[in-house]
Amino acid sequence: MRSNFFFFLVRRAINAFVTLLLLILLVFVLIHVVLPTPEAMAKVYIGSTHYTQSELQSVIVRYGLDQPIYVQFLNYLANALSGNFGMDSLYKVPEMQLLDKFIPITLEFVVVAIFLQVVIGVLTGGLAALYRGKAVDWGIKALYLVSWAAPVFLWATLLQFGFAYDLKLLPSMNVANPLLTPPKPITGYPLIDSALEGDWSYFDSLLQHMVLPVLAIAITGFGLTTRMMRSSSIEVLDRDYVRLAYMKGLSGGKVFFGTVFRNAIIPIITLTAVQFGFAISGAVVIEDIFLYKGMGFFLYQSVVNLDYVAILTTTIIIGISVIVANFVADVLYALVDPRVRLE
Amino acid sequence: MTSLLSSEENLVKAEDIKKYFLAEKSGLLERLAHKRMSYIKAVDGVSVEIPKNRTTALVGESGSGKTTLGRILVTLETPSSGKIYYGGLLVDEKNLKEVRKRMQIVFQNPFESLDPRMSIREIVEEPLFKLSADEKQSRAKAALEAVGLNYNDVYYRKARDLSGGQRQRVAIARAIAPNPEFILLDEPTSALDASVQSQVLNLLVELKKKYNYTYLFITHNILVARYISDWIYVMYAGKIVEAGNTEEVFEKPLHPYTKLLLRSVPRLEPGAKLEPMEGEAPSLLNPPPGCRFSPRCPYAFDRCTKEEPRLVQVSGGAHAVACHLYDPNRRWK
Amino acid sequence: MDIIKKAVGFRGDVDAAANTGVPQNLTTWYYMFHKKEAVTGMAIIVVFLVWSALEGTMQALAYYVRRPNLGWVLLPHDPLASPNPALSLRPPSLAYPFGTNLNGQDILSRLLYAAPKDAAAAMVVVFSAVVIGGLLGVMAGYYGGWTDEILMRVTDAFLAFPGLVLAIALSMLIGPGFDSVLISLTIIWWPIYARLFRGQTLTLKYRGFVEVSRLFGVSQLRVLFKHIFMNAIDPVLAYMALDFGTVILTYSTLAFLGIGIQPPYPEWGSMSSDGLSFFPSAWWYTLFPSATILLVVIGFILVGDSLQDALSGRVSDR
Amino acid sequence: MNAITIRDLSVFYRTPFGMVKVLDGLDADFEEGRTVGVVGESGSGKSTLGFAITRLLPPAGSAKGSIRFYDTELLSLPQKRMREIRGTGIFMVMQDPFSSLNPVKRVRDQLIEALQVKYERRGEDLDVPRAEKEALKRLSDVKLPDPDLMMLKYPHQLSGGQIQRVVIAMGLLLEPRVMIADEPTSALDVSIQAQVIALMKELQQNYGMTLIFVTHDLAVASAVSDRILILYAGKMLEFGDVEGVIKEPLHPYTQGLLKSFPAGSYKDHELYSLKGMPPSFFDLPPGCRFSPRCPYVFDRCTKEEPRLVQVNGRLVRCFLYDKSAEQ
Repeated sequence: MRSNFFFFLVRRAINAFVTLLLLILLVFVLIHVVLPTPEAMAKVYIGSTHYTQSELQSVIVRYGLDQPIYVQFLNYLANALSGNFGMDSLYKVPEMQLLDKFIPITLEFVVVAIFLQVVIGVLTGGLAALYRGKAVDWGIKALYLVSWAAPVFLWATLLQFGFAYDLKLLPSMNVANPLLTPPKPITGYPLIDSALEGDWSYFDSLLQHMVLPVLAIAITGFGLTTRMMRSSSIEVLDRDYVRLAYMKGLSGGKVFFGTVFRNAIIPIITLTAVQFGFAISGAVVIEDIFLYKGMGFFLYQSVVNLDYVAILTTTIIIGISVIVANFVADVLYALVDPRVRLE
Repeated sequence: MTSLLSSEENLVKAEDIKKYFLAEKSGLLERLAHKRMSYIKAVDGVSVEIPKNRTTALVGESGSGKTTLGRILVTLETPSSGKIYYGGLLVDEKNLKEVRKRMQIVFQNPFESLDPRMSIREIVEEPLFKLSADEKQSRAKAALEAVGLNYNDVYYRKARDLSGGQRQRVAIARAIAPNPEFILLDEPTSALDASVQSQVLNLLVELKKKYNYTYLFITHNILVARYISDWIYVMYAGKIVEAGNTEEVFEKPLHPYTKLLLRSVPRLEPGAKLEPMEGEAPSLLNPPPGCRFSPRCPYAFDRCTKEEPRLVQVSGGAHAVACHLYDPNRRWK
Repeated sequence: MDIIKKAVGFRGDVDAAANTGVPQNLTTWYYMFHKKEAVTGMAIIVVFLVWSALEGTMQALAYYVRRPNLGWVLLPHDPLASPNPALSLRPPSLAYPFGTNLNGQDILSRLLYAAPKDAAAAMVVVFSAVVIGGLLGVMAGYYGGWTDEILMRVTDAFLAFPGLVLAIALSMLIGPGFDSVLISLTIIWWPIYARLFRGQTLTLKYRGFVEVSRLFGVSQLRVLFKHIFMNAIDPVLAYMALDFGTVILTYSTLAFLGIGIQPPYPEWGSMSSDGLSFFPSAWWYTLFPSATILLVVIGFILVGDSLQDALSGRVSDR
Repeated sequence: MNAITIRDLSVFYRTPFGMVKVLDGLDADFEEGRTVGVVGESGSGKSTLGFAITRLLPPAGSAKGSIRFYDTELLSLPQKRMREIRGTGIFMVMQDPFSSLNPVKRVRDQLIEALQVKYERRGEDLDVPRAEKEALKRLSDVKLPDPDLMMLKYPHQLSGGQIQRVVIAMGLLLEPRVMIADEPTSALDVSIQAQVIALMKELQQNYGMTLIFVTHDLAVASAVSDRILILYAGKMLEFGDVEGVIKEPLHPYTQGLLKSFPAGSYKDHELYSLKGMPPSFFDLPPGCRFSPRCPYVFDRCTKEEPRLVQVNGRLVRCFLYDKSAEQ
């Protein structure tokens, strides 16, 4: 029944969209709780302490801050949906223009990190489940405990000192060597752009700079994946269909990869979407430590500079990316599990 | 409507009960897309009478709708259409509370039906919440002793720390504590071991003798039904196919389904050959036209696939069957 | 006695074995006290919590009787001592087991002084999240329909914000300080509990004992609380134990970013952050605070993991 | 000739409360080409027996003693050799149909997986179209309607009875010499149960398989088996031909089980019921494990553990038949 899969997709898409609307509403409410009067809002938009009363009034009129609250919300919503989040009070450029530059940088390294983390997590988790109770299991448990329980900044710091300052193997900060000229933006994603333009020295520099932040995120994140994979594998190993697979006379390896793996991986998909959110949170700290100038770095700078508009815009953008990640996970889930797809 | 089965006084009567469940999610989206809704016809036009102070068995395989019907009869579920009379009174919104006070229920799985965090005493006292503390305790005590449990041994324990048989006794004690007239027993022994099952069956018989309860005993085990009941209804795919005095139905089963079912039950006779009926129960989403048993029925003729048989009385009122084979006019139709 | 059944792995066979007459509460505890990891975890947590209670009481006392030094009578040194360049950046020694910081303050004393705040943050955030999330989740699950739909979309919207980012935004908006961190952490923390409780409620509401209570005419409030909330809490318990650790991690990370308790008051995260710039040479400066966070969080994870095994019965491995 | 010979088999489970012995000193012969019904209530160790023979006990379980498959000792066999016996030597049908098949793979792929094993062992290459034909044939052998449609389905689209047939078809593809069925019908409806039982009986006769049929239902066992083995709290209480066990049971437990089988109406007689319930493995009664529930219990029963004795060609573990002097 293909049509049901179609309905499933549409329903999930609508859910995602409603969630997005609520998210924008939430941010709007937050702003208005903190800045209840038009004047307070206007001051934030001006962004400096030096202003005249007439300037204040003109900002209020320009941004429609004196209008009824629902009109303001509809305006905000319409603007947000069309990607217009207003001017940045600090840089005096449209917010999106700034973020356009920062988002790809963060997404690039977070996606690589998530990929790495899932690979490590699934392998170690599966291994631990296969050898449950044995030394391998204990070793993996110790490993993921330390990785999971450590604050993000601890690993980042240790990596930075170890590989960059001490061993001098890898660059300690920045997205790429600042002496090189970046490629012309085609997709906006530096890694892809430099590859497209054949600028391999820049590509290489990007990769080198990416290693440590990616490792820092993957190390702090893989523990959760390992734990989930281990417990879901153990659960699957206890199922009758695994016993039946052994019963057929299949070898341990075939049973694991043919039967256990496919089933145990299902919950990992949902988890990974959640992990994506964690990784972006982590990116705020990581980018600060490695001066990796992406969205997280931008957010942190905005916090330091009390740039409300930038903080809220970044928050919305991150929220959107998490919603998209969840949607993708839903679809993947349905593709992997015929019970969802054919229900 | 005249009585289907007997001249006995009926405690509960249900007329033309239907219960349709939506087969899939039907949100705004599906409605907008004009998707045709499909319904699971769990119970499809069923009338039953439950004689007072008797045990009526409702027998059927999974998917026959027996549990849904039972739940409708104790008002746990609202029927899509149909009427229920309790003691001659039409059950509606207004008298629902009153009616509910007079009925109780014992579920199949004693592991599910008792709150695992509550003590036995709390569990048995729960339906008595309107009474004073002393009254509650003495009633709970009496109920637990009546089901063969020692109050002082069990009242403080948690349900999850008892064995299956003991839990089922507690569930029965909870059911009898508020002095109901009517008790729905939904497969009360199917989760129990053979040696414990007979204990519980005996207990139920004994309690009925003592307190004159009216039981509706739902089961898939036709031998258990035969043992415990006075009257029996046999359900198949949301319909009642045969009903009557238990002895008569077992001595002279009429409906082909009942006959075949009796022949599929393994008995304690070595070497006895089972004669299974063919096929599986039909989908309740789109049941076969005509008689629902017709695709599996060895005696099916063309009328069976065209016209739905009605439940009609045979042999003077104590036995009814829904099968065209027993329609005297079948040749002419 | 689900533990035994699951410990063994087969459904039917150990049913009778399971019927030992030992109450299940006891089995859970028995398990928790006979598993090395669980005991280790509990030891860490007990030390952390007892110390926090003790030191927290002293600090509260100090505040009310206006004698600040009462706050550190239990500590080897004054954690808030005024800067003393002579003592600056001393490596660990007998007098200063964890060394000193740039201001010459004893790192051990500062760690111990900050502990109650971490414990309080974990408790307040997790418990408020359980209450709020429990209430909304149980309602969404029990009533279903539009109530459910709306509440779940709202939770989705909250869950879409990565916790740390929303906490940053919120504590910026509410203003700096411990309270604002607690409020913002609670705001981001409840939705996950709403999800958990809703899921539990969905399975519980069709359980026999809930249906029977409805038939009895037991009040809805009682059904919701006694039968549903109380039964839903068991599986949530293990998650809570893990979550205490996660809250401490997030709280420290916020402090690392300079959000939350402000100087001169010590906080584990900000202490690590301060020490970073002196890392290779004055390694103790950042490592001891980080290691403390690590240890406490590991304690909570160990307990949460074992509790999950014990409560869900998934102990088939050892 | 015995297909399976069990000698002094004990199975232990590690639990948080220490070891439990779920099977205790079991001796039994399973003759080639015959069906033995293993009957016991929950907690009797009956399912454990099948998993012990196939060496698929959960990690917490361990077995001691001897299980021979024809001439091969299974318990000491290296994993790799054991694997070669599973499938084509011994096959097992599981209790719960709804978790018996891999939910993410089509029936076709799961059947072909089994065939792959068979061909590999014969040293032949798998020819997919041929294998598919073979699988189709077996699916129709187990009387599944529309086998070619069935091949393309996922397990969740099948009913319990259909899945059990698919699993049995899988067994037939592998042509095992011994088939163990662990309560294959307890999750099925009576009419479907009868179909599956008839099918298993027919196939067992056609293929000359040795069948070990584990069940909690004495009536089901009597319908399929040639011999019946009664287990109680990990001990074998009675073992003999089905006629004898059902018509004149020797052990008081067997007698009690038979008498408590519902028959007739409550108006005519009260059902016999054994008092009490099966013991816990943690708290086994001294002497005979059935003694606390036994209507004929006497002194010796609570002091000494009865031995198996042979009475009328049957084995029974009860002092009523053991005339040997008290120790």
